[in-house]
Amino acid sequence: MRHEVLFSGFGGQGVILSAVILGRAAALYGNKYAVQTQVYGPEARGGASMSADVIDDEPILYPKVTSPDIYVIMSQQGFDKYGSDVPDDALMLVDSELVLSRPECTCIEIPATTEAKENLGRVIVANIVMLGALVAATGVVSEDAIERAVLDSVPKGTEDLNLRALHRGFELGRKK
Amino acid sequence: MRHEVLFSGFGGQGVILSAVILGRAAALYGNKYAVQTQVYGPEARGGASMSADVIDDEPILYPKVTSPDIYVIMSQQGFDKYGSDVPDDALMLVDSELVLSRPECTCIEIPATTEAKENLGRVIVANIVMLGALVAATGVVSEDAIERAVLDSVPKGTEDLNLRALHRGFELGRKK
Amino acid sequence: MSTRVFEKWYREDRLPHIFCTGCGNGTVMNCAIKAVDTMQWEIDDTIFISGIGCSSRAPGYITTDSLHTTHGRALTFATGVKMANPDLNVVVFTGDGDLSAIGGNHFIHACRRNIDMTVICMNNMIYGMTGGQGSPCTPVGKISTTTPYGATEPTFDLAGLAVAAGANHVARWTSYHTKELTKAIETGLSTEGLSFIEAMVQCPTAYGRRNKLRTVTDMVEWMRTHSILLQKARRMEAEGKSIPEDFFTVGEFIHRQRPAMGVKR
Amino acid sequence: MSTRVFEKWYREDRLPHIFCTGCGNGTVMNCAIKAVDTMQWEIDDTIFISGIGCSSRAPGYITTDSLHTTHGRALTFATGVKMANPDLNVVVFTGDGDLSAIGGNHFIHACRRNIDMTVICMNNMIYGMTGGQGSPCTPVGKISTTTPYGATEPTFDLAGLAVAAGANHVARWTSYHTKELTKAIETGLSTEGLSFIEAMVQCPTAYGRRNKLRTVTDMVEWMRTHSILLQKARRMEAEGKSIPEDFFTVGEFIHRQRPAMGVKR
Amino acid sequence: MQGNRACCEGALAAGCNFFGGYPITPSTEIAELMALKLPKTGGTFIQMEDELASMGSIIGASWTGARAMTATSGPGFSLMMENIGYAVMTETPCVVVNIQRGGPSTGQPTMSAQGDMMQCRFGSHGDMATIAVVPSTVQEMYELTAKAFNLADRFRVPTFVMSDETIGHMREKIVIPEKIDIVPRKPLEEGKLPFEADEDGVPGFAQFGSGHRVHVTGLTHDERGYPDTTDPDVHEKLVKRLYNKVESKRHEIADYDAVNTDAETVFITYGPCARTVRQVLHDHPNEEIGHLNLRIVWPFPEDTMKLFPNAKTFIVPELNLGQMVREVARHTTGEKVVSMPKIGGHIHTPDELYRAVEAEK
Amino acid sequence: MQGNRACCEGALAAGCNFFGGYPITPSTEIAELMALKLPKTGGTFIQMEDELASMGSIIGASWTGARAMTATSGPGFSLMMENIGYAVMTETPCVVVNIQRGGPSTGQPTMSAQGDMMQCRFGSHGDMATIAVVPSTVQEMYELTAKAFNLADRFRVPTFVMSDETIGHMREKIVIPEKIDIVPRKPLEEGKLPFEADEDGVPGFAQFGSGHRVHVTGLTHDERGYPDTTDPDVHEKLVKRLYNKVESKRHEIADYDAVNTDAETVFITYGPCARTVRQVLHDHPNEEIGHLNLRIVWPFPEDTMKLFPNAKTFIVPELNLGQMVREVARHTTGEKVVSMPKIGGHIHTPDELYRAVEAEK
Amino acid sequence: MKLKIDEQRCKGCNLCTTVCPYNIFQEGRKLNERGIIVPILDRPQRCTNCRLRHLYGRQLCGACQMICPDQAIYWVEEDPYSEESVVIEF
Amino acid sequence: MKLKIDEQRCKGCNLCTTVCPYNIFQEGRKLNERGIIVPILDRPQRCTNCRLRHLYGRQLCGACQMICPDQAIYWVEEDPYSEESVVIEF
Ligand SMILES: Cc1ncc(C[n+]2csc(CCOP(=O)(O)OP(=O)(O)O)c2C)c(N)n1
Ligand SMILES: Cc1ncc(C[n+]2csc(CCOP(=O)(O)OP(=O)(O)O)c2C)c(N)n1
Ligand code: SF4
Ligand code: SF4
Ligand code: SF4
Ligand code: SF4
Ligand code: SF4
Ligand code: SF4
Ligand SMILES: [Mg+2]
Ligand SMILES: [Mg+2]
Repeated sequence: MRHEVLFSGFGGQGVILSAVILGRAAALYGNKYAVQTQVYGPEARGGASMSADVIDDEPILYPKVTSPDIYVIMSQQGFDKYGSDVPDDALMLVDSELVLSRPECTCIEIPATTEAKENLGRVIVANIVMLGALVAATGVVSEDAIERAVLDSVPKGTEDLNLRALHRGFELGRKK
Repeated sequence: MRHEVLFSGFGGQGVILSAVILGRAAALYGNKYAVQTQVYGPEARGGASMSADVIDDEPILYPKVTSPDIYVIMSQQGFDKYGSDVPDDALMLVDSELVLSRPECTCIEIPATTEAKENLGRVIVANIVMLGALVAATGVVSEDAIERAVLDSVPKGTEDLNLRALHRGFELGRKK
Repeated sequence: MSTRVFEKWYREDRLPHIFCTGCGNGTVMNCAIKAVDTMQWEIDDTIFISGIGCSSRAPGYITTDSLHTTHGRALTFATGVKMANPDLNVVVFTGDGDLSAIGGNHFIHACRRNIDMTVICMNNMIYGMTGGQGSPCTPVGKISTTTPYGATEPTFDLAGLAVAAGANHVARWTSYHTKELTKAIETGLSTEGLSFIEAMVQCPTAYGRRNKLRTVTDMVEWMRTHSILLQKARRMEAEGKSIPEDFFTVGEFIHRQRPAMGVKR
Repeated sequence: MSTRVFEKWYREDRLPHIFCTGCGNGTVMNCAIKAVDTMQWEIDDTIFISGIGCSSRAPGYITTDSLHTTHGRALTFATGVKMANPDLNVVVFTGDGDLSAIGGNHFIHACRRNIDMTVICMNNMIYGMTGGQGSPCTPVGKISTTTPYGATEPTFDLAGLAVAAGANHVARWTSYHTKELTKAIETGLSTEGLSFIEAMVQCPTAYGRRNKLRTVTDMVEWMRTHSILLQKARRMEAEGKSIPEDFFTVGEFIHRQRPAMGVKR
Repeated sequence: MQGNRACCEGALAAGCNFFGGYPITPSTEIAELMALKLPKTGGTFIQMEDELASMGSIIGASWTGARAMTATSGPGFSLMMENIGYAVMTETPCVVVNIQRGGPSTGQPTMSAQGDMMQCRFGSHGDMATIAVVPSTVQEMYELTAKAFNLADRFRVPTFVMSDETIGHMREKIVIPEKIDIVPRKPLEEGKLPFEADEDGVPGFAQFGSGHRVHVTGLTHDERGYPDTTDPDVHEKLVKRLYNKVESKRHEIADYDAVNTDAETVFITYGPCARTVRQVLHDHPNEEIGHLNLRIVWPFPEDTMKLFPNAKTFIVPELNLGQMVREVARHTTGEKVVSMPKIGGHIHTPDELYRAVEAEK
Repeated sequence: MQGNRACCEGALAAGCNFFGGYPITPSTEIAELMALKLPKTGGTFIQMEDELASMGSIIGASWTGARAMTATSGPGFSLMMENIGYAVMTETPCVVVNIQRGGPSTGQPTMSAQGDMMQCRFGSHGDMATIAVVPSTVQEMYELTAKAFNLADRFRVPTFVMSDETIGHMREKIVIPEKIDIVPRKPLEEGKLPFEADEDGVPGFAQFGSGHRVHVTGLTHDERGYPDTTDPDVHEKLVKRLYNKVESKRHEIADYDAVNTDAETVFITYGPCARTVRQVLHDHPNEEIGHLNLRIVWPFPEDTMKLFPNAKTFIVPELNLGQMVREVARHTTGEKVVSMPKIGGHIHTPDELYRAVEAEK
Repeated sequence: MKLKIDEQRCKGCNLCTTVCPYNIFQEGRKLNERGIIVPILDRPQRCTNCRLRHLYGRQLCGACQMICPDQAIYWVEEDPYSEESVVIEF
Repeated sequence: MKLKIDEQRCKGCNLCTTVCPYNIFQEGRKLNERGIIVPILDRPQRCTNCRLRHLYGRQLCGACQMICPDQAIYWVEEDPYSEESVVIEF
């Protein structure tokens, strides 16, 4: 089955990395095909950036998302740009503190940034928390796969922090 | 009638200027049409350069020379390149000292360089001597026209020298 | 009535600008605007020109006519503007990459011609806009994405180059030294001929992050503590002492009256 | 058996070259060839590279592998050659226009990187090949086809620029000073890093003719009488005397050991 | 008068008051004459450090309101490509003269060619449309250069004079018109945004120093001139407008001669080759040989070919390996298209072309 | 693996040992990876001062025998044009990667486009022929980059990898072949002149430092490599050879997929648009829709269109205002040619393309 | 005079906190809806500018304003009847 | 040793005439077929190189050869039985 996952947030939140990790999990550890793409502006920080994965059991022809079934929204600007006319049957995870609006579709609120800052000590891992929640809530890849992909992708020395963030994400995602 | 005049010599002899002056004489003072063109290499001195005038009573369409009826050759290299297969009915003026070969067609020998150096004191006006001889020998433009064109074209302060060269050319040309 | 920084010089409708949190470029803009304002230049007679880079985005936030050109070529456009209409005041914003990598030739020629304008280079020792590649000003040993093992190429001394090439006024300060920088720009604006102001700035995103200057304040602090007054450096040199490796000099390098081009009629 | 000048280094089948009567470029070639020969460099390990201009035609007359490139870009090709194979000896011939007008950026960057090669600039203060337009080295007041009323733009001091940009060895002589020039090139060849040798040359056709130096000998004589030894100039400066306007300094400007790139392995 | 001189005189007659250039054979006489003349007319001549700088300088000058021009040849033209694209994107009027010589690369600096015709259209990255005039006589060099300034100002695009060594260095008599029409650029109207186009697709010009406070950028921008580089609609709207403001007017812009429109064999020319064809027509007055000579080749006026309803064969002689013939081939529907390439520095002789006609009989 | 990374890996697998570059979005990752990898494999990475210098450096390196490459995007590509012409004239093998972004000018630095396709062919002055490969998947980015090196060496021309932001920044899994064929350049044979071509039109390579004592110049030159800039025959012989050594081999060089060759409606694509068409074919398996995808677009393999004998309509979707469609139009004889331009940064959706098919029914 | 930080512009770099001689700017704690932690003001009445601007009729100190890279720091005339003397603008 | 000027190369600049300490080179008078006036040699036996080269086994003086921009000046071994000691090569 073709899944289209769209991530959006402001530059610096790591939404591109999220999609890269998810794609990696699917392609290398999930026995699926995955294509990761993005749209980003010139801003290194700030501005709305978007990143997406197409995940499928068959080889992927058209590589871009057309109608995502899963949204991960980490900023209000991101919501305004990508999240405002989501189809009813989609699923959206939002960073509950940074996104004020809520969509028509099923919505899972994850206080990822607060969690990252207050319980994990580094805002920077908010995206990993979201990723954990996403996987737990949707099963689009297995928890094991995402764990291995996270470990592949994060800087040496931060594995522990990121794993903790991911697991915290699993918990938050499962709860919902 | 269409006349095609071809000048050749080594760079620095002023063969391009010769053609410019002749063209000017025809177009501005001779009530004719004239087009002047050239072929020259990268060398500021040395190397064979070529310059030509098409002179006609009608407007000139094709601007290049195809079969010149008049040749003015001022170097052996120039002869080798442009003067070796001249049609029989053409006329050629050669600088008698610098060109060793002679063509099949009518040939007028003008010791222009020697003349310029020895009697006029400046090698540089050899081309003007040739120009005078050319006009005197062929009447392709009037002596008056060429005189005015020479005066237009030479640096201030050298008018006298150039006129003397031209007149010497007339004499040398008429003799033949 | 509120008092923003020289409000009338900023395009309110474009702020906040795209610079990262704590990027020194914004501070340098403040200093330049303050200097221009002090000169009592008119908005409508003043042109800001830039190339491409983070730093080169600055003119887009200023109310005057402005020209955001191609990478490295700002000074050629500026030369056209100023030579075609010397009555306009011309200020150029540029980055170390824009000015000294791709734009190096125009830099030395503008200095040589000594065209009457002020060139402000925001030197963050890196290519910021493209995400942190080494520039001709990246210090030896520092990490960038194209010098993953530490930079090895010798670097340019931009101020020194400007002096050798012929600029009439050359100074270097940092975004920490707002007062001195403002003053140096002001002197530049009032000098006939080309004035070159090198403003060292922090780039936390593309430079600091990779070079153990994690926070904005770390980088500013580094600039504060590693800059050494030109006079002092010269004194040290005279005394045969060498200036420590990663220190840089600040101050006025030259102020002279060589013949200039494009001076107001 | 005849003794031509270092016969084996010249392509007999291409001589005479296209330089005008009395052009100084031919003399500079002799000096360079003599220096290379003295170094006992092998023809097959030595590469001559140039841009576009009369001066840049020089490599075409030399027996080694040679690269006659695009206008101003010789140093970029040379950088590629030397960085790809540091075992080759690289010598660049260039002109004042090629090096300092269109090629100025590559000039300062090659000096900055201090790439291990020798750059010989035949400075005739004019664009010779294109018939005598002003160059960044045409002295103020002199006539060229694009400065018909006398040049007004301030000029470059090429040697000074090379020093500021970082070259390890910088010297200036003229085509009159064949011995000194040869020696300076030799020192250049044996210096690690970039050596820049500025050779002032007469261009009777495009420069002399328009600037009251009618004959070849006039121009050579002018160079002989208007060059002033660097040491003397410095002494004069120290004594507060100024160097007369149309004099230029000759000698060795710098010789140092900054880190270099592309040095033989 | 020499072709290159006629180019200068035409430019000056059209009010050119800024020249930024760099010498290169065979265009150099243009810079040299400008250096002589502009200071006398209060204009500015500046010899820049290279062609990238020349192009930059004329764009800068143009924004101050100057009628600005540069002149170059192949290698220099290649170096101008980035800034030409910038002029297109920022709608900066300017005139670029290319006196073509033999390429590729340094090639044949003193010989004639038309090898840069496609480059003139496609040499800069991205999609764009510009205007190119091509003179076939010294007289036309004068007139078309002047016209180039008007076209550049009217459409706010860089406009090219794509001549060649043959015409540039040819000398022939010209008649200087008493007066050249100068059509100045349309100023920005009060209340309009600086990049808000009027009906003709062209916005009014917000000259620097006149209070419009315009921001000019080569980035994709909205009507205010502000960058917006990720919105596809903004980009599409802008780039399509820039393209269509020229391309949609191609037949209005067109400038050509069509002779013997009933002919079956038709020459299509631009530049010096026109003269050879005229000679052929002159020498063979009884034969029906058609001739379409284009004085403006870009935008390519494809409909002009329809002026020859009986055409069976189009013969396209060019001083290159076949460039504009590609456009002819693209737009023909069944007619035979014969490319007559010629390189090396000389133009075709009348004989060569006449033989081509005979071959079609 | 990211597309840009696949480009590096392909290059390294093909023996690339010199990279001279200058950063520019969206190609920068290529330089960054080369900076990381080349020093470890004994190769040379150098970040040059600009793109003119990058191009110069790889040509210089190539003459020492290196497999040399640079990578850039539109604005930088424009700056390389002069030296690209030099590489053509001097027959210097090298690989130039252009990860295209939205133009003209600075345009949309982070968005995808294919606006430089014609520039790649016509961007330098004078007549010339070069080779361009275009990947549509990350896998092809790897394979075609490697292939580009072989083509460059075999034909001694600059060879372009004309990719775009979409493929450059896309990540997907690739299968790294066990071994990449490396076809080295043919060395100059004893007794032959350095620019004396063999039967295939390509001369043996006189590598610097190996005793051939070759003079290399961008001027028109004879077989010895000596300049001869006024003889038309020397020029014609040289430039025609340089052109024909590539153009005459266009069908041998061609690399493409032709699917559903009986179809009446046929898509012609290159690069990412191929994927959209494949999706359309996948989603509408019962309809006869043809698809010709070109992996090598220059020289343009015009005969490949003949593989679709029933074709009534060719539809050409491109991320530009219609560039390669010009080539298609030039070579069709009666078939309808539909251009489907798209600019702004996104690729066509399958829907858009399917609608185009339906419109042809 | 009231010292203000424009929350729409401030990016939370905390340069102001390093330059104010009175430490009026303090690192903030709460993310705003733009995801930014704006500094908070500690007794801004102490600011030289707030206190003395009217007296001297010109900008005083202003170090924070000059260094603020985001043009986020400014002053407004105080409403004479306002109770609060410092406002953070939302 | 015999001093020679290669007429196929010499362009007649007369730089040799200015540098030779013995004034061995003299301005020529006659145009050759290339249109060039080649200098003539005045008692070239006096040349340091001609006289002493064999003695010291290396190039002596050579100023004319170094400055000659056209690589036209050279020496040949003298034919022991030759009568003329200087030849102008045509
Ligand atoms: C011709 C060209 N080459 C490369 C680029 C890509 N580019 C954009 S900005 C930049 C570097 C800017 O560095 P700098 O001038 O130091 O500015 P900063 O972003 O650091 O302020 C580069 C390489 C470009 N836009 N154009
Ligand atoms: C891109 C480009 N621009 C311009 C030219 C024309 N051109 C050829 S040589 C030259 C000047 C050479 O001057 P210089 O380097 O001083 O050499 P000289 O001839 O004086 O020795 C110029 C402008 C060119 N070949 N290429
Ligand atoms: S990348 Fe660096 S220079 Fe660019 S805006 Fe961010 S901090 Fe400033
Ligand atoms: S023009 Fe000048 S530099 Fe060129 S060859 Fe002649 S004398 Fe030498
Ligand atoms: S300096 Fe400005 S942007 Fe930075 S925290 Fe203070 S108010 Fe905010
Ligand atoms: S103006 Fe000075 S005293 Fe007042 S808040 Fe700013 S830094 Fe502090
Ligand atoms: S070598 Fe010396 S002495 Fe002999 S001819 Fe030459 S300059 Fe005169
Ligand atoms: S120096 Fe050489 S070229 Fe000049 S006159 Fe003497 S021999 Fe001839
Ligand atoms: Mg920078
Ligand atoms: Mg010169």
